Amino acid sequence: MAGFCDETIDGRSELNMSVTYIDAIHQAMEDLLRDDPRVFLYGQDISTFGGAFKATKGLSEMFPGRVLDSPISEDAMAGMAVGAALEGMRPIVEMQFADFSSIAFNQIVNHAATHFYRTGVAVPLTMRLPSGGTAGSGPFHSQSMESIYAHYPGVVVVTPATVADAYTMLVEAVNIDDPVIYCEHKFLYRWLKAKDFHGDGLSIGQARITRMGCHATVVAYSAMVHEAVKAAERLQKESGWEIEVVDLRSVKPLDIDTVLASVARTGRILAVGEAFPWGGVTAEVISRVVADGFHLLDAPPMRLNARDTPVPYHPRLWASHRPTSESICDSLKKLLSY
Amino acid sequence: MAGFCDETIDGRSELNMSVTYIDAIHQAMEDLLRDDPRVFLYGQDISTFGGAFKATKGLSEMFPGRVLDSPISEDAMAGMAVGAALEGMRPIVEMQFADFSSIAFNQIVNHAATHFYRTGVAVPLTMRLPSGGTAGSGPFHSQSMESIYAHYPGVVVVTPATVADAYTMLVEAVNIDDPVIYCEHKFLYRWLKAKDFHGDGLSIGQARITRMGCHATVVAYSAMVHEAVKAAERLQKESGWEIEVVDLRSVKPLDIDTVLASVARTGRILAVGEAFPWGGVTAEVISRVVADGFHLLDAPPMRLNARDTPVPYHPRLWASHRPTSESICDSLKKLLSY
Amino acid sequence: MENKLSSLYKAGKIVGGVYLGRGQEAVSAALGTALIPGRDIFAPLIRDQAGRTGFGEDLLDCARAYLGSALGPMRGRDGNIHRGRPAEGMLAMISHLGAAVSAVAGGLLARRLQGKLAGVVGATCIGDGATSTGAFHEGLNAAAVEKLPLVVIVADNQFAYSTPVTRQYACADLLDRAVGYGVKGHAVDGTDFLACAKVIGDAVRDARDGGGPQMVVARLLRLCGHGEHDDAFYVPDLVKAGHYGRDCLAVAEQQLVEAGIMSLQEIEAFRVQAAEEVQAAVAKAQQEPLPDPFQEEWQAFATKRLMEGAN
Amino acid sequence: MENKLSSLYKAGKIVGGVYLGRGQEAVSAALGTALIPGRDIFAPLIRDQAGRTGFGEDLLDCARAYLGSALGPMRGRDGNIHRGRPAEGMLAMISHLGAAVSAVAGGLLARRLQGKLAGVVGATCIGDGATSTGAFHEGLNAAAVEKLPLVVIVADNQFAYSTPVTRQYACADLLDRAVGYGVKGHAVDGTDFLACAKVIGDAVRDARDGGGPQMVVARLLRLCGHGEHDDAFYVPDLVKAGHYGRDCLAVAEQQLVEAGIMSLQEIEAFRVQAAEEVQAAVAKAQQEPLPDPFQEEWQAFATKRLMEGAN
Ligand SMILES: Cc1ncc(C[n+]2csc(CCOP(=O)(O)OP(=O)(O)O)c2C)c(N)n1
Ligand SMILES: Cc1ncc(C[n+]2csc(CCOP(=O)(O)OP(=O)(O)O)c2C)c(N)n1
Ligand SMILES: [Mg+2]
Ligand SMILES: [Mg+2]
Repeated sequence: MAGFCDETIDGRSELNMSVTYIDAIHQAMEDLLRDDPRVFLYGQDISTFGGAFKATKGLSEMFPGRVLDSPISEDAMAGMAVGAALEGMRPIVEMQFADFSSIAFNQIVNHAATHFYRTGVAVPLTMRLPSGGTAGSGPFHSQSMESIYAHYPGVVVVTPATVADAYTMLVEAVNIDDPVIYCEHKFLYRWLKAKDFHGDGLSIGQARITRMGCHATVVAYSAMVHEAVKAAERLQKESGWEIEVVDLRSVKPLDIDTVLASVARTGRILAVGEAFPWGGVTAEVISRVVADGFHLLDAPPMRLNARDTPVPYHPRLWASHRPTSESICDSLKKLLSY
Repeated sequence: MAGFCDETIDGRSELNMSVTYIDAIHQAMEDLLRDDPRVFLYGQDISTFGGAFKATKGLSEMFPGRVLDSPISEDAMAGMAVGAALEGMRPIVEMQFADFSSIAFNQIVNHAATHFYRTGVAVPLTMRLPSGGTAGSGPFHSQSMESIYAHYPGVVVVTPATVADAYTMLVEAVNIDDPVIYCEHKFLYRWLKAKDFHGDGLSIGQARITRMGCHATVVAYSAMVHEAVKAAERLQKESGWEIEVVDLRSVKPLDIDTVLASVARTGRILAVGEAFPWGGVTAEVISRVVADGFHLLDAPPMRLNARDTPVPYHPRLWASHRPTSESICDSLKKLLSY
Repeated sequence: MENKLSSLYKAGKIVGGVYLGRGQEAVSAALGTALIPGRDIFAPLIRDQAGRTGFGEDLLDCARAYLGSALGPMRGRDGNIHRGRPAEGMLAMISHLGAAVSAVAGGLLARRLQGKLAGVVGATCIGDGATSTGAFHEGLNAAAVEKLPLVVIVADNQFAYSTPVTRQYACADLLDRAVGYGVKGHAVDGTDFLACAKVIGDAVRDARDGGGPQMVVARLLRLCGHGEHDDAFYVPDLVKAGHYGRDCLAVAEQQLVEAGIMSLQEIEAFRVQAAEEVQAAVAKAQQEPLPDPFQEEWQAFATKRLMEGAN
Repeated sequence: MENKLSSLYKAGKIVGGVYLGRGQEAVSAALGTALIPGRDIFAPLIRDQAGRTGFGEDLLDCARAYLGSALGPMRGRDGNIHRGRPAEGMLAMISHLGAAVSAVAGGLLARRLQGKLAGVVGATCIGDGATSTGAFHEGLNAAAVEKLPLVVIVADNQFAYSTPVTRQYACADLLDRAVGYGVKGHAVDGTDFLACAKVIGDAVRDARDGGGPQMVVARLLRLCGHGEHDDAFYVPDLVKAGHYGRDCLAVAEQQLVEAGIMSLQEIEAFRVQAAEEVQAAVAKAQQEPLPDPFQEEWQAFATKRLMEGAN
């Protein structure tokens, strides 16, 4: 797994960086619909309108009858997907925002997630959750719910951070027999660009070393990978520290082996997540690392999460609520100075 | 905080052990209804029938009009409580089983939990969640959801493990201005007995040293405290190990200071929880301990949770799904032999 | 018709149930036998032993689930009323009431997308109490928007656990809800077996013929506690003594005899046969191995390579 | 009545909104002014600027929320349409549609328990789309069971975001749902201001007088996009040109003049006054400090001693 981060965010885009993260999501659905008759899309405003973020734009015309507008009924949307999956389909459900999946919570964690274990019959559905914060979105359009779903047995939770992953992991998600919660980050939709959708062949369940380094490991996922890379670049420029960045890619299953291998090289770990601080991905990562790699550590492992309040509406508050490259830098300096 | 565990489970009950854990819950509600006109109860089958577990038996006759049967509408039950709390009441909502609170999830985490931060106006409601596994209850009547709610800012999550805590923490919960998720363990309802409801004066947010020891710390909560104590007693008898048992009492806020002080004495920690293994209380405890008490540790911190499947129905499977005194013993032996 | 009888009687005789369908056998059997196994989708609820049998469920599935056999579809992982064979069109309910409505609708949507909807029906049963769930509302509404051949049988048995319908809904009749969803409503006396067979049969046929979702409200009384632990002390004697307090099995027996469909002897023979089949299933299940935690896979993912540590 | 007008016009003039109530001002204003500030409970939705003003909301609250002032009730923590003053009876909506229905019902239940329900009304607005939520169903049903004085105004504006009502519900008319909840239903042309004032006024009075929950279905058309980012290309020209495409503000103006209630000059004076008040509020809010992350408490608990590290 070599370094892999030839993508770039806003402002630094080059001429040949022509496809965006949301393009990748769109293309994956188009390819899936074209190649697999079992696939259909269900969600609010996804047909004529093309979805709140235009991820499905044009698909209802290309695939008539297979891109369906749903009522404002998240519970039923998920329940319909369960039933359709049981009858051999591969539904992709778009939640208008991840935050609204709270209404579908029961169907996801109690119906879809338990089904294979209980009955031996799999429920291959994919839920797309437009996740994470953007300026001005406030408490109900900014949430990161990966930790909630990952807590439950039976659901796969993926958190693509690159354009290529957005594409390949959605295709893979739909082809997996288990229910997959696909957390797509709204901040990355149009700002993250790449040359194309080609990935590096990793599959769900495998983390990636996004950036190699030897002094400390940052474990991140989704938008935070880019904040971590920025922080790493700054520390390198400013003080010559070499920070390794691990992109978890999927938070369940969690590829702790790759994380441990990195910590074996660096001796230091900072886990970064955009979700609320209690529990969640960073806690799971740290507690697995110390269970299996205690002896590898030269310093107390650190975490950096969002603050323990709802996501504030005002951009000035929001910018201080979630981790950023600056706060990651600060944490890393503390970690390195131990 | 001296040792405190003069309670006993099933089979070992003495003559003067006359009040049970569910009696404590019942008495707390009776006292609250009597002393505070703001209190009322809302839930399915809680009036004439006295609730699925009889926790409210007789209360509707004692307090006419203040113990109300609700429709099978968990979302509305929680939403009604939000509205009533805003108008100055102190509602106590009984979920028939914690598992059904998944339907109320949105109202709890997005409506009740965010309200004070957003508006400055508090939402003092209490949700009683009959939690945890009992033999034969299966995947939908056995869940432990404390980790789900604790992930969200703005909710207090308490997990009483003793008869006295069941009483005092419910009274305290209702008097707290924040929404409280009160996780009462069904296994303890009738098997856990005590002389009376008198507690030791701890309040929500303070953990308890249930049993003192010097060789290792077990951090647990709810029913698992008793499994931990049993394991500790066995290890003492069998091999002379002195195990300290910390009862978290509330998982949010989490009294990490008491845990750290214990780890400072013992150098070893095992965190035990009955919930699913990904994330959750044990991960939060361990990652906070290693962040602030790394230097205190003589061995890698360990966790023991339920297995990563739905809670199985058959008693034989169930007994192997959740941690027990036996599996805690096994883990402790490993921890001690490091 | 014999099919119906058989399921009806088997249902009346089933042993060991924790949640019984007493008083609801006529409704449930009428539905189960109006459906076509192998073609239709059926999501039974807790009081649908009769419907399950009518839909062709092997009594062994029931016996195994209740007795916790490691064989059978649930393998001890889930129990009793949660059993099902989803691959064969019989869903395995979760406890959360109302959740099955959208699942059945989704199954029908799948059939439509596959071009296999013609002549297919999806059905589920729900109690008066469960009509108060958001899941019921969202599911039925979504099915109505898609005009799917969904039949929802509302068994209004006057109580949800202990809660009387006066604390459950404020409309005069749950049938009044049908118009609000734009679905066809049917009322039936749930204690009248022949009426159930006719009305539910009609509803299923309407759905099968492209009439969109159907809602049948059957009026009856639960003739037992909510579960076996419940003596139903809260059901007033007057209610028990009323019209809906009659046993639909006895009514059915009389109806069949009077109509000349079956003789008392034939019915008795059925009863004996059913009892024997139940005995045989129970006896078999009892001898089967219990689930063994050490043999158990403890794996919630269907995709083996996703098991932790597998990469 | 002047009150109504004033709120109506202010609503038409408000600036900077992301989610506008264009086309719905008549309905919203009629509701807001039928309610009694300081006594009733009101949970406005995204298109209820007019109702808010009618209910007595200070324009400054609106300006502050939209401009992100650190002052005002939301202090930059939540914004625009989510603002409210729950301690004064105006709830602060969460985004999740339908959630307010049970909250208002709960507030009314509280009043009843406090013996203060007499003459009180709780009201909330909801769109055609949000009637598909389980929260709406559970909340309205629970309110009906408790016979609470809840008024639910359904603004059926033919679209939910881009989704036409044909993909939202299958009943002929959302009013058909009232009977299924056992609540009284009222229909009104939402573009007809005087009709709205009357019908909504009646519904509020019925609730206030002990008539239990009321459901008003107002038919209209959203005269803008869902949000300001949406050009509503999906609304067919024929619909825009139809009866409900007319601007209820213009209709109201004409109605008031024709009825001799106000002259054109008086209306114009109101308009100017309202515009000035809006300007003043905006100007004030613009000069106020923005929220400062370093001053921010970052504390979601109301109970100070529960703050982590506080014990
Ligand atoms: C969402 C949800 N809440 C609560 C329960 C607990 N519960 C199980 S059965 C039942 C009563 C159901 O009443 P009804 O729907 O009328 O069916 P009946 O038992 O009368 O056949 C309740 C409250 C549940 N299963 N699901
Ligand atoms: C539970 C939930 N799902 C999705 C959304 C996203 N959303 C916001 S407004 C809207 C459309 C609402 O339509 P309608 O209820 O008809 O009100 P209108 O906008 O037409 O006034 C949607 C889908 C939401 N806010 N809540
Ligand atoms: Mg019932
Ligand atoms: Mg609308």
